[in-house]
Amino acid sequence: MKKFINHVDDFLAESLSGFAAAHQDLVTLHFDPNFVCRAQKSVQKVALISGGGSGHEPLHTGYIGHGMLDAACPGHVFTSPTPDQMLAAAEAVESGKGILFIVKNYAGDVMNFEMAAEMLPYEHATVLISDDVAVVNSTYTTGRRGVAGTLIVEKVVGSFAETGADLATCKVLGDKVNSRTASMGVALTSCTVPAAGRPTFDINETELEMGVGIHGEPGRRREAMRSVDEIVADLVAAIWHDLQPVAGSKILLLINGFGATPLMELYVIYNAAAKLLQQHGLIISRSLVGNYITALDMAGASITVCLLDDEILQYWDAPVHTPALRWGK
Amino acid sequence: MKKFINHVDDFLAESLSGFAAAHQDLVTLHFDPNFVCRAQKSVQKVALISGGGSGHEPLHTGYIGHGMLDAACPGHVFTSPTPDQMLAAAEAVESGKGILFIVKNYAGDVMNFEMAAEMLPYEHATVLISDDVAVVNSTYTTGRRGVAGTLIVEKVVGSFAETGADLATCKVLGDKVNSRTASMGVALTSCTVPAAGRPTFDINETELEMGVGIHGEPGRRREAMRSVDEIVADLVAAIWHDLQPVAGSKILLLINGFGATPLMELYVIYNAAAKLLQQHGLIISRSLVGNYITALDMAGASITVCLLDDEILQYWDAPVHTPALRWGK
Amino acid sequence: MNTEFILKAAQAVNAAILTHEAEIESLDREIGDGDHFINIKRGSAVVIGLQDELAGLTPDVVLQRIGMKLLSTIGGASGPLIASFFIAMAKSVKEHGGETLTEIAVAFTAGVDAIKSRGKADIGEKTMLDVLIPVAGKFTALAGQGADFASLLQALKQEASLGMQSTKVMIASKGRAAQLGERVIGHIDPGAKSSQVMITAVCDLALSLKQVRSLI
Amino acid sequence: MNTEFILKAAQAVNAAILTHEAEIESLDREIGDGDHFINIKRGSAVVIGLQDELAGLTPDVVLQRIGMKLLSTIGGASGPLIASFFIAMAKSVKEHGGETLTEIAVAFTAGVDAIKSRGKADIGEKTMLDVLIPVAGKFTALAGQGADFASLLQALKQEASLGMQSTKVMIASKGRAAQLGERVIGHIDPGAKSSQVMITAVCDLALSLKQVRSLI
Ligand SMILES: Nc1ncnc2c1ncn2[C@@H]1O[C@H](COP(=O)(O)OP(=O)(O)O)[C@@H](O)[C@H]1O
Ligand SMILES: Nc1ncnc2c1ncn2[C@@H]1O[C@H](COP(=O)(O)OP(=O)(O)O)[C@@H](O)[C@H]1O
Ligand SMILES: [Mg+2]
Ligand SMILES: [Mg+2]
Ligand SMILES: [Mg+2]
Ligand SMILES: [Mg+2]
Repeated sequence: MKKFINHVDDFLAESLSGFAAAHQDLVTLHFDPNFVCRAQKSVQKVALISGGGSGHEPLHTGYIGHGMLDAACPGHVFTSPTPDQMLAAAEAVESGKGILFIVKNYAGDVMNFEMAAEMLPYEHATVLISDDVAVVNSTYTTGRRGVAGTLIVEKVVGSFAETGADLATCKVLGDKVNSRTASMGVALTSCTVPAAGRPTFDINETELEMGVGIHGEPGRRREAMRSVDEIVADLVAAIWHDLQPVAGSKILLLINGFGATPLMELYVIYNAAAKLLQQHGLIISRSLVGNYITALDMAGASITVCLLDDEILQYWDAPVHTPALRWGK
Repeated sequence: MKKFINHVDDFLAESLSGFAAAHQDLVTLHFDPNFVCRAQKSVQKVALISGGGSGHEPLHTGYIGHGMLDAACPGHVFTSPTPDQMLAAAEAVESGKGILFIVKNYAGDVMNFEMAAEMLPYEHATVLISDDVAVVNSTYTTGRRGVAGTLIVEKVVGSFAETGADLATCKVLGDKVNSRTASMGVALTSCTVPAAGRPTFDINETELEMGVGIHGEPGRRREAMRSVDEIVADLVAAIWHDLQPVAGSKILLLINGFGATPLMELYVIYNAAAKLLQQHGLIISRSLVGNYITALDMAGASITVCLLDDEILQYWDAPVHTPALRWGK
Repeated sequence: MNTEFILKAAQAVNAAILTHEAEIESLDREIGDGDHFINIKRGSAVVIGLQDELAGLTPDVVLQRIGMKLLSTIGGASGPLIASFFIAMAKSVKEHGGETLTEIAVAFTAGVDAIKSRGKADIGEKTMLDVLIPVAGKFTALAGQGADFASLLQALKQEASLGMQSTKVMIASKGRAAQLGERVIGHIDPGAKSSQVMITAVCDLALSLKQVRSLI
Repeated sequence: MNTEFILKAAQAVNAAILTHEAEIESLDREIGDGDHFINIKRGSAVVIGLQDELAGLTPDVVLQRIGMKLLSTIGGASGPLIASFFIAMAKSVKEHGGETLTEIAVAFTAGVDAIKSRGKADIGEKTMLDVLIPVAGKFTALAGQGADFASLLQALKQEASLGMQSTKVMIASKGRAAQLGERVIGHIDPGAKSSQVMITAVCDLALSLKQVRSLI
């Protein structure tokens, strides 16, 4: 493992310090417990707090600011944060209209946020993100994972909250966006968790991992490497099967890199996905291509489709001013 | 080599098509000869045209739009574009005040732009970017390479050109920014050019390449892997030696990832570099951290310092609206 | 169960998980995200760091402090679960005592129940509960029967081991591995493994003690 | 030098560089950016594609068309240089003829001079010019001496080879390798190698022809 690192124990703190220093106009960092919040506390709005294991940057800290989150709680690499972080973050950002937790659906995240919620002295609600269609839902499981769709929920609900909407309505919108969003990813290489010091999984030059998670968790199946058109066809088919969109639907198409995939390749994926979706009668109204929800140094990418409606589109387009997403301001 | 690719011969065209489709509100793509220009032609301003080998995305196509470039000419991967591309781009974007070429100092780029300039029926000037301090200038060489500083020149001169400044003044500002900017990079792994199908250089788990170029060209020396603080100290020392900044100077600090380095690590680099520069009395007025000038899938990063003055700061802060850089609009 | 024993047990657990680093780590790499060993090591280390501060306190307070500290230290899925275990045990010891084997079995069972309700999980879902539930059951049964101390401990170790092994053939329906369907068959659950290691370490410690009853 | 020969030479050059793929590619990986083989292959392929369209044209027009096509095809450092070579040769052939060996030597030298001025480079800078300049010199000298055709060609091949080898010990002061200082010592320049391969292919073609003088 070669990484830009001093000591593995200081990695997270140094990274957060660098992040906060580089974006001090937008965010403020607190240690012990660790959380990052807006540099300027907002007034009288529902406060959006998210968090999760680190290693998915810019998610979540990069999405703190006007039109998105009020605070984020970074855990250790790929490890859910602890309830004291959420409590301290809530204390810092609550502004009279309650707290909305945005939580990716992983046992760890769910339980830690749940324990925080139980201790929270404020009105609160939770939107659970479960956009990953890699794993078919079944009655046995705890539901699907939350992946790149998180960005869309944070943006749309974040901008809605800026209008002064109340907690319950924010949650309704968040749940709606989640239910209209489907993602699936593919990995060409594994990521390496610094503290582990070796790749999470082994994969050779002729294989890919279809339906991989954003922590390097295995996906649907290990398959033979093939052309991007074929890979994209599989990803789009799974998404299509889940969303069952009607022809003429407007969509947001997000091609998300996992950290080590060049932008040139992400645009090749976009090209293939957009063509396919258009051939099937969908209208690509909005697009986003880049490293938005990563898995450290994993080579791979995910495709996310969100079925737009006027409300989602309106709040997607609204101004946003965060370290990693910015427009209209 | 595992990449998201159909056939290597179609890679560039498919990537450009995806890019243009994803950003059709901002750019228009032309094939044969290949160039990308603003979707809306601007009126009565110096037209900025850049270009170079592909593989450095988002540079240059990602910087087309208000406040930066008018057009970019993408060559094959790591191969300078050809003069017919520059001529066609100039034809498309010239709006009465001449053409400013922004050219990274590589023999191929210089000669191809030079031949285009010789055939160009418009008033024109060229700013040559040579910010890479990895290689010490000597009378024998053709000068230093152009690397991440290119972004700063394109942004500052781009915003200046929007004010209606004339060609000569734009060139003067470009040359000034270039002379006040110094960069140096380090690689932990090699990139793989798709058409070559194998890594450009071999490097093992205990080595790094200090002063690497953005095409995987060798740098100053092959060295033993060490802590990020030590690596950053070397990079900053080389930059410092070149710029000789006086204490109290305001700087722009750019930490640029080469494509496969996680944002978490880039922020660790930022943290180390910012501390060091501040300890030496510099004031970090502006910061940028991310993958801005890449080398395909190379793991590594570069540090760029630009000595600000009021003029540079003013045009750095001015609104920009491009696929890869956006603020104030 | 006195404070001295709890603190010694923390040492024993710490040593035991370090010994099983490679095994635990690779299990979570195979069917999880590779951090389970790091998580429990972080938790274990922080408990060791509390020793001085805890030394003079009563067992219920010690358990409660450990639980709260783990809650803000471990994170992940295992953090809230292990923390809930200690917090519930503390409550049980405080309310029902923690002196006799029966009382300790009650407290242990309360801890396991807290994990069940926090994780909304039960036996057979390929989690740490496949170790903890059988161990709690055996503990309660043998304590009720007034079993001999040493053979009770041996039985608990065996039960933990069987429970851990039982996860190998299961499909997971809770936790990260629940996403992987049949791909997890053949792999032991990392949380089941670490639980078995910890239980074994505590039992071995108890077995090795001279004045058994007085310490525990 | 007639059109038929030029087109045959293009074929021979194409075949020769494909044969030397691995060697040329690895040289540019070592001290460049790894694309030199891809660049000249792309150029060579596009010239082959022009064959039908060029077949009926005069040699100067053929050379000019090849030059312009290469200019918009190769890119990189080698593109403008090789293109300039053909465009300058075309001009020389048009103005001074391209029939006799002396005229061809003049045209070749004009091409090499165009590379020198486009690249602002000269001999000893570890570039393709370390092959081209000596070959042009030898060509001019032997043509002037009225040397025997076959031995002239052999001499050019030898000169190309020596020139290519000479770059091995040089430090580069032009092109991408100029950034690398002493690190390039021990490596042959990729452009020098490809030039040597191409010159050798053309000479071998000329040597193999039956009615030598009529074709060239
Ligand atoms: N709902 C649950 N109930 C009980 N145990 C669970 C549950 N979810 C996960 N676990 C246990 O947690 C272990 C994983 O812990 P850890 O790796 O630390 O957290 P994470 O899965 O968040 O990375 C699993 O091996 C399993 O034993
Ligand atoms: N200024 C120059 N004059 C002559 N030849 C040059 C010059 N610069 C580069 N070259 C030649 O070009 C070759 C590299 O070509 P190529 O790899 O196609 O382009 P690039 O260096 O742009 O990747 C070098 O090996 C050298 O022989
Ligand atoms: Mg985890
Ligand atoms: Mg090149
Ligand atoms: Mg885990
Ligand atoms: Mg090259």
